[in-house]
Amino acid sequence: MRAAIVRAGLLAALWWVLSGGAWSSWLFGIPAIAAALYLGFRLGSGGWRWTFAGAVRFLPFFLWRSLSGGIDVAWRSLSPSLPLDPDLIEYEFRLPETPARVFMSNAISLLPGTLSAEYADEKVRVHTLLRGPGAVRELERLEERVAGLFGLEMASRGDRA
Amino acid sequence: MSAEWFGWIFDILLALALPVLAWRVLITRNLYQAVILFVAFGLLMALAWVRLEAPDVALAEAAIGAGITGVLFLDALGYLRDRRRGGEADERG
Amino acid sequence: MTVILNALSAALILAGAFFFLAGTVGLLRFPDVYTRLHALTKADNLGLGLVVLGLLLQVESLSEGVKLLVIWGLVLAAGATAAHLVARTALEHDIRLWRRRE
Amino acid sequence: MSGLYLGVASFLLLTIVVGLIRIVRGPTPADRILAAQLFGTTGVAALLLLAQGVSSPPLRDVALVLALLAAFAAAAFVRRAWTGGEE
Repeated sequence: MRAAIVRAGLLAALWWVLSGGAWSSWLFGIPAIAAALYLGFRLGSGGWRWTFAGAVRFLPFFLWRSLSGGIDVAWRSLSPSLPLDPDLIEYEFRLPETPARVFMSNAISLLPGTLSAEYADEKVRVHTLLRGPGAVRELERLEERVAGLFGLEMASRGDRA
Repeated sequence: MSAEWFGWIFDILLALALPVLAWRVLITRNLYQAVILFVAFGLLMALAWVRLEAPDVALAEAAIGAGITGVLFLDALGYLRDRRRGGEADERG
Repeated sequence: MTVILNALSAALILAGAFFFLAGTVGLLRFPDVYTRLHALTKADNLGLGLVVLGLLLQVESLSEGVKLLVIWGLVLAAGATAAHLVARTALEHDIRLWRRRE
Repeated sequence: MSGLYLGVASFLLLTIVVGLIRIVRGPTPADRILAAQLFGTTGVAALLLLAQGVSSPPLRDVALVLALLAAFAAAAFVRRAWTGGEE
């Protein structure tokens, strides 16, 4: 119940922003919010419990990494020698939950040199612009931040080459 | 460099790109490519409505002209392909 | 004050335009669909982000600013998802990836 | 300032038009659908700049619709229409 009220409040705020605050717009806004609430619970999009402290740490990290991602790819596309050495790697998740994994595989594509190309339950296949260990390190750092964002404990990975 | 001047550049670019794109939509043999070019045409057309100071028409053009029509075309192509495959299977069987 | 704000805003927007240029150059120059996806997704999203930041410095009301941020977030999420979908379907259809040594 | 907004918007329109070459060239269907990506981000940025340049806030709503539609077009394409690696 509390989740429903919070979600309704967020949707109402979104509607207020989209409609520019006109009173008459609520005639359509309230049914739309009700429909969105119904669909949201019907499709079962629960389990998105993120922590505030995690978000404060995640956001600057993500913005910084996507800034360097853009600079990196811009430099590669404008450089005359076209410095690319693409590869396809597999990355095994240490995150325990599905929503966090989906979130992470979407975030991967905005980080420097990585693009999520196939998502299966336990792992994700990532296309990288540069062969080598850099991409895996990038993914591990992202996974730690995502775990922090959702307040999750990660499974330990004993013997990973 | 006034705003008006850049407005002109924008309009001339649009006026050049739209007929070329329309022509390509008509002559392209590959239907998938033609549909994507059609969607691109719709989006540029929406920008043209914006320049003609008709944002409401632009909204309709983007949503209906490019969006819904484009998705329907793509779906129709998928349907055609399925039927063609089904037909081949019938002939073999 | 306004002068500084305007200059900062103009700088951000011009920087954004640069990344859009880089994205299109990448789209034309990169050798296969996967690398082109890299170029478009990352460079264009950063470009849009810089343009939105530049425009944020000029907004007149709160709801206007929030709307700009909502649009940015939406494009970010939609772009990342679309890139993933295209890359996945390309792999399913066995579109080979370009490699440096072959 | 509005000269800057319209100037950059024109420049972005130019990058879109040049990017369309990639749709015509292909070679794979995947390359063609990249146009949706191009419009989704570049078109939105151009519209937001126009909205500021000619001070017409409704244009931001057009930008919003454009962002949504580009995602729909990409999803419809990969789900339904894509036949395979051939031309």
